[in-house]
Amino acid sequence: MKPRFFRSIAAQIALLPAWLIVIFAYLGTIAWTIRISFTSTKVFPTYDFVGWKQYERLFATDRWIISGQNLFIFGACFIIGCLIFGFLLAVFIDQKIRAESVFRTIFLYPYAMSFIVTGLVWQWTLNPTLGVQQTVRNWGWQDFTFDWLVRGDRAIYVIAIAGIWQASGLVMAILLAGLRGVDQELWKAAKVDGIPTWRVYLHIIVPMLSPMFVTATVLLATAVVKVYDLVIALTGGGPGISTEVPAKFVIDYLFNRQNVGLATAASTVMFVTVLVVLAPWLYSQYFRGQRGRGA
Amino acid sequence: AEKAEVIHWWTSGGEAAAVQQFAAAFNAAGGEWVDAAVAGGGGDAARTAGINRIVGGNPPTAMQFNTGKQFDELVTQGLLSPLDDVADAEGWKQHINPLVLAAVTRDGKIYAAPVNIHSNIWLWYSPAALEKAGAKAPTNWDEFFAAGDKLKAAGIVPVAQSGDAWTQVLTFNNVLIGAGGKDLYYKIYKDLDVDAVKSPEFKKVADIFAKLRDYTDSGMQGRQWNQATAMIVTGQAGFNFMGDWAKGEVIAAGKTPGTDVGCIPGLGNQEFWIGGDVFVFPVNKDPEATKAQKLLEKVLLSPEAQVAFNNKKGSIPVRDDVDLSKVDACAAQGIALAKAGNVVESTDILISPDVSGSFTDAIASFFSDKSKTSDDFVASIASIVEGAK
Amino acid sequence: MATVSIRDLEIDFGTLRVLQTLNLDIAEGEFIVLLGPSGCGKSTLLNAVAGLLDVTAGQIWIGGKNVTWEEPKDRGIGMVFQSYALYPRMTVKGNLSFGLKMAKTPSEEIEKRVAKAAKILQIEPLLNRRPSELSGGQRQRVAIGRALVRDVEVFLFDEPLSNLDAKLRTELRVEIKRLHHELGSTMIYVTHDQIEALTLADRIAVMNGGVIQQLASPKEIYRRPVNRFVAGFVGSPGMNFVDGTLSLGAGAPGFVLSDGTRLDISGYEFSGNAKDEQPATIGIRPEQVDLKEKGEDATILPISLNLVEPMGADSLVWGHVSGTQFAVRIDGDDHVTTPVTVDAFFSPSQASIFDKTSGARL
Amino acid sequence: MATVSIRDLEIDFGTLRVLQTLNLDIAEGEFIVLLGPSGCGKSTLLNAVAGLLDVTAGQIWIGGKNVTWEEPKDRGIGMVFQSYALYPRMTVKGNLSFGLKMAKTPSEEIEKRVAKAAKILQIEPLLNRRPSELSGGQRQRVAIGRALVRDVEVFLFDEPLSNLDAKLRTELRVEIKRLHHELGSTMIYVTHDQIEALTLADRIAVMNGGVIQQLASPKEIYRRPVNRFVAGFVGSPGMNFVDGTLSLGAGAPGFVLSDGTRLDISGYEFSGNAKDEQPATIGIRPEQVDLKEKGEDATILPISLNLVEPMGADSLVWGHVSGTQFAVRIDGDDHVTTPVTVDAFFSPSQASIFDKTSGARL
Amino acid sequence: MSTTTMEPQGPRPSRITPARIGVYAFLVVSAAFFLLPLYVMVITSIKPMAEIRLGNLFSFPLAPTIEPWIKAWTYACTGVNCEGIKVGFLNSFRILVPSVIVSIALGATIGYALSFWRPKGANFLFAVLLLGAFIPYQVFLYPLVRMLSTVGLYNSLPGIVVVHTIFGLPLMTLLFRNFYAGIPIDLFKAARVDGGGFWAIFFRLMLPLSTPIIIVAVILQVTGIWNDFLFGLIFAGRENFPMTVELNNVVNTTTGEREYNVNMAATILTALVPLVVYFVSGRWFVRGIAAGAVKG
Ligand SMILES: Nc1ncnc2c1ncn2[C@@H]1O[C@H](COP(=O)(O)OP(=O)(O)OP(=O)(O)O)[C@@H](O)[C@H]1O
Ligand SMILES: Nc1ncnc2c1ncn2[C@@H]1O[C@H](COP(=O)(O)OP(=O)(O)OP(=O)(O)O)[C@@H](O)[C@H]1O
Ligand SMILES: [Mg+2]
Ligand SMILES: [Mg+2]
Repeated sequence: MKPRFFRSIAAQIALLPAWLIVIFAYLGTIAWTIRISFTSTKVFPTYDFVGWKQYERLFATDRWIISGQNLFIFGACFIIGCLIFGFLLAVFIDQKIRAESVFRTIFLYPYAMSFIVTGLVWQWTLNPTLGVQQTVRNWGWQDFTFDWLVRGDRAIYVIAIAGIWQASGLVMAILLAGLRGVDQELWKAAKVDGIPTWRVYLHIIVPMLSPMFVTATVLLATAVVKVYDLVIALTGGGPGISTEVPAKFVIDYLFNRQNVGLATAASTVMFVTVLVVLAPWLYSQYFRGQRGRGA
Repeated sequence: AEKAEVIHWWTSGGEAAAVQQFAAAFNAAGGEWVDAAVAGGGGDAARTAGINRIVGGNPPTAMQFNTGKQFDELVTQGLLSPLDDVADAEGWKQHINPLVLAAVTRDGKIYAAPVNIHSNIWLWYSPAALEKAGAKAPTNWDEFFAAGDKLKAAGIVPVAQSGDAWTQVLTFNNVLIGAGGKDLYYKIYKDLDVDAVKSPEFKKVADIFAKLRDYTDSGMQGRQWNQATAMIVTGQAGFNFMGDWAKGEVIAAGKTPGTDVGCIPGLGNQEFWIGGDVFVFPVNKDPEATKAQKLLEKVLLSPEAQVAFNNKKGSIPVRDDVDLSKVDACAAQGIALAKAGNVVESTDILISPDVSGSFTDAIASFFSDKSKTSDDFVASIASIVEGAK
Repeated sequence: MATVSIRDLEIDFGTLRVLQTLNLDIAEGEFIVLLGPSGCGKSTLLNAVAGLLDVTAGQIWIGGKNVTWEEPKDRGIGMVFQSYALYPRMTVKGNLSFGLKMAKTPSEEIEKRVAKAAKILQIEPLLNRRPSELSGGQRQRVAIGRALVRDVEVFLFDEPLSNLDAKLRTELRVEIKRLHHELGSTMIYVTHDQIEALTLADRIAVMNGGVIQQLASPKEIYRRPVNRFVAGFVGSPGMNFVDGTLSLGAGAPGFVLSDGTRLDISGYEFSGNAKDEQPATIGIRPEQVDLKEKGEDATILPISLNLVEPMGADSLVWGHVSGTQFAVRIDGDDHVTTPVTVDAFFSPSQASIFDKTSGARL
Repeated sequence: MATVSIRDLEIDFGTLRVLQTLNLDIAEGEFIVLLGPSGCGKSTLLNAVAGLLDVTAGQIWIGGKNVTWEEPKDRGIGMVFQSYALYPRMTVKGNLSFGLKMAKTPSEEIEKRVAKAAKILQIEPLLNRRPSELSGGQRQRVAIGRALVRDVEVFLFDEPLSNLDAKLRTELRVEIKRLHHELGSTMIYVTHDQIEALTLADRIAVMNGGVIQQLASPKEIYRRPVNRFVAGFVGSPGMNFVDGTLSLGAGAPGFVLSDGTRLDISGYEFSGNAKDEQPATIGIRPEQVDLKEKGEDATILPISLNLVEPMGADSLVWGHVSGTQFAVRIDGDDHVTTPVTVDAFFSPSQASIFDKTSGARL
Repeated sequence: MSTTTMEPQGPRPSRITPARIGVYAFLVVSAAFFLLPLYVMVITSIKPMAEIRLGNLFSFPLAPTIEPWIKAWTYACTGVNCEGIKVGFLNSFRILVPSVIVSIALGATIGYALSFWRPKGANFLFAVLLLGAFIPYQVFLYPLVRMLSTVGLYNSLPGIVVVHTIFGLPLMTLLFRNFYAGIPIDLFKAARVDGGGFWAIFFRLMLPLSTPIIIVAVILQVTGIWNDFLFGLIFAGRENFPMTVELNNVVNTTTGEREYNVNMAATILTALVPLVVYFVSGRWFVRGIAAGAVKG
């Protein structure tokens, strides 16, 4: 039958750039990356086949393991921190306060800034010989110590703090939209029932906002996987390799250490992880129960 | 004029002054130097940018590498022009240090123009600081630590160390050669001999390296190498392990190397490390650019430019037919050692960037984490050596 | 069961006065409906009774106690909202018991009360479901149940049916009525749907612009609206209004239309102060007009008809009286061929006459 | 003016069959209403006629031409949507002329046609306004005007009134009817509001589950529904249904309720194949029952009444017949005291009897 | 105290509750935490080095100076080039303008086609695009470098524009798709009945309606592209290094002493454009985040 395709031929043409991008820039590169990860490529692609060798080496590399652990620690602190802090901000802002927009603006502005900028500023602020620690010591508390940035076992938390500083405003914005969407009558009902406000938040509102929490979590989680600029600007991976992350691992091996095979194996692992985590969410958000709109 | 876009990572004060000498010489010879400095990571960022451009088919006229294996694959892929015509005409083969020459030769062809010989394994010290603490310049590691203790007691930072991983590797190599010796160094980096790593000699090296951690200060993280060097220039710290480019900073600060700042090559076993920088010249289709490359090749190794550059840079010229009378006291020490054959080749010459990266990770993570013991360190180096075979 | 008494209540939002010196006394067990157009202040009044907003002036008494400053939970009221406002992520049981738990009621007492409420409302099988798994009617029952378990004496309803479709609305109306019979509680019910008001109320308070226009039984409101606003607001299709002048001089009292037709309004009972020659509006409901038979005290009404709308049981016939649009309701079986001009009949005793400017009933 | 003919139309969405072998012939100038519950496929059918979705099988003919694969613009149809779908950033004039511009009509021709349509619809003063500055009724007229300027022969309406409040709905219904008289175009009108269907249609197609249940005049649909679905869907409040069995043996035909009561159904015209002892359902509309007078061919119906809902002009009395809920409509003036059990009357000739299992009229 | 018990009547006496104070206390403390880095940046950038050496990061400048700003802008050095970051500023603009325009134009068209025309394969296309929004960039970098160099776009202005378009496309498409999903389909159908084709409906009907979402898209893209570091570093080429890369170079180029004041000034200058965009259009920014993040 003639119709559907011809009718939308203009649409197909309009989508051509999208198709090109999807096929070449997305699917093509992903396929290529996966293919290369099974070769012994150093700088220039060689198309031999070495099986799982790169993956074996990858998981035998300390730095990758540490990167993975860091990603986990950072991810957990960052996501939980952002959710809790962002939620608190949203709740407090929702209390019919004065100058609401001023506070909202302050809480969200870091999100408009580059990770490079964020990283530098926090690096300076938390540098023990220069920043908070030194300042407090100058005030007279000579024993005050806050040197997490230079301690291998703590630096990753500093990165998480900087991340939380930057992104909790985002969570606030999302949850605030959710809070504003809560039926006012629900509040009235709870008041008539005599339920204290904090309990309403805890028992009624939080469960209601769970879709927003999920969305925020997904957004934060993808930021976690991509985290690179922040580490570069804040610690450069140091002290030692204590704040290395997978994204930095890939870039380093791709460009500095000249082992593209290993780098692509690492990025393939990242890709698969993201896919596994994300696919169900994407499906439920955008494709399940989708009702056609016809054309 | 022939434009030459040159990628390099010489961005600190002394370095910038040095590279300016090349630029001036090239401009004087009728070219036009287009500076493409990329800061950061001990050259990581610059090499990334450069390799990407070469891979991407938009190569710079010339780009900097460290003397060694970093540009191996560019050669294998046929992306670099051989320099033999210029080399023959300019007599490189006769006048360039043979170890350096070997490091830029692949299959009998020269693929890079070496511009300097850098020695990484210097120990710099501040005579003023030592004097204040009542210590004297060490001749072995025990004396070194004794001096360190006195400095500590005097409230002076014993060792000014940068937080960048590559400077910690440099410190490690200092210890390895100084305390372990040339043989151990080669066994590990060249022969990739696991037994050597597990030997008592290496254990001693590891212990010394571990002990060094206690002589650094908490400002190490986030400090760059030149800031560390500045600390001994100003007498804030006693010692600093750094390559001979530290002299550039010393000179830039208006001080004299050898007197205002003391220098010791390879504490314990006096050795001269041969490393340095080279420029490669990527193949390109533009005849103008090729012309510029030829001119640049010639200028870079011209005796005058060599002297001017190396004096600022703190390194020594690669040619032996240049006027060495103006070199400073430290460089003179180095040249003497080289003449005596007390030389080691740099790790960049011996191992690939990939393996070198693994060493860096292990060394840096050990050095910045005091909870790790020297046994942990030995084990991690052993596994790298094992895996690199 | 408790009386509710509102005394000189005033409520402002900023500079906007929403309720003005409002008085309302509700007897024990009475079902009062607040009826009025959107924005007239019905919800505001209800919220004030519930204690959900602060009054500007005046007092509120419930069960003989001045509760003007009491917390909502201490007023002995339960409230059912338009959206029902069920707690979405709790089961029905959770919804019913949450308030009691907060009040630290012992758990067996909670069980007992929930079971009792569930029984009255016939929602026992639903106790473990979530609100999203309930139908509109079931949700309403749960919302009522939430008030029920707290043993309240006054139920407040804020348009509980306006979100539902017509069919369900009819059913739930009957349900609420039944519940009122059963519980005997005092109920205040807000709506802007006149059918709901007419079917449910013991008394209706018709509100407009923050003022109660008329407080009376549904029949009274429908038959003898005190002003044109009430007359126009209640009834569907609405009352027909035709302008004219009173003619009370010689002979039988008459109403002269703008085209000169004089209607005999002998049977009409004036409430007082009607003057001769006074500009006035006569209001006649569509079903009060008869196209065929002349009733006992009927008056002739010349009307030109031009469109029939069959609506099943009845038909609406649209036409004009003295140039003004006019609808007549006839039986669905009856037949009219349009266009046609006929003499119709109506009984003046059933009609209403209002002052043209003030709109007050004459 | 054109005929519309739909032949064996089938429409699937993926695996979901929304319309099944549907046939419908519409005469020139006829006003057809598609009536049915939400989701029954009314909009789907309309969109198929408009060419806005692809048919799976079957054909669509408009004005004697097979247009199954034509573009919407080439079918000679105009469509009015529920939301009116006026182009928000264009003036009324822009809205009207958009289609003509698309068809590259010369600009003076456009001017002429817009002026004419504006005149017919009385929207001349609005031509330079934006849709957001129009009232609901004005918007509707513009939406109709958009079809009008294009000189279409078939108008399609998709629930054009369902977003409006009751008052406006009544007014616009009359307006559409008037327009149909004036233009004489063929019109297909989708609604799920039975009052709209009854008042507007020449013929109503009652749909359910993608199938046309009955296609007939409003009167026929209301009086003689072909099955229980149609009977229940049309009429408000709905028809009362009481289960029982036919008793066609000896004597007058009867209908025996579950409590044993036997109703005399002598006047009822069976459409055929009714069998003795057959389980069946009798359907009686609320207004077909009389509590007071016994009509000519009336049958006694014992009923217990327990609730009166006054609704102004009428009242609904709720009760039970043989244990099944049953509503009776009485005049608003009449009075009933509940609870009470009375003998009511109805005329079997007006009632409907359906097969209990298939629901088909007997 | 008066002995008569007050009869409740009229408005409740208002009181400032501890809860209220707590709310504000929390908000103010949080605001301080959020503003702290900004404060440090601004304060430090106007201090002379002598004061910075004293180590009091938070103290007010005793002798404020704008010299660091001038230096950062005009003659801070990266390597031997001492031209400040003004070069990067211009480069960032040259990258920004075409990237924003192209990515939004493309995103709008695709969002429109996906919402209304749903051609074959639309779901697949959308799924891949969506996934693309979440995949770590590292997966793409190397092949893209190779691909762009094959077509001769590597290290050029068009190259970096293409890259920004590629990586901006998922978000832009999502944004516009969600926005168009909120436009009644009837509007589209009406235009179809009126004879509108793909482009006619897009340009005459949909684009005029899209102003709000276009504003949102511009804000998101401007801040996003301006803030980019990785792509600029890898794809832009030295001639086109954006400001963030220049900033990193300036900060990492040290001659002797680290000039914190100049670095901070450079940092503020770099953050200026997004901050201005944000402060000027904060409301839209919030909306944009919500629109981009939550299903529309
Ligand atoms: N919180 C508020 N602030 C300011 N004005 C308000 C507030 N709540 C209501 N109003 C105004 O008070 C008036 C009465 O509102 P109210 O909600 O009581 O109306 P309503 O009769 O319930 O209408 P509806 O039938 O639409 O629910 C309206 O004009 C409304 O705009
Ligand atoms: N594009 C589509 N994709 C999938 N299913 C659809 C689509 N459009 C409609 N349907 C389904 O087809 C059936 C009929 O839909 P249609 O819109 O025709 O109903 P309707 O009778 O117009 O209902 P309403 O009165 O609610 O408008 C419904 O079950 C609906 O879910
Ligand atoms: Mg209200
Ligand atoms: Mg529909």
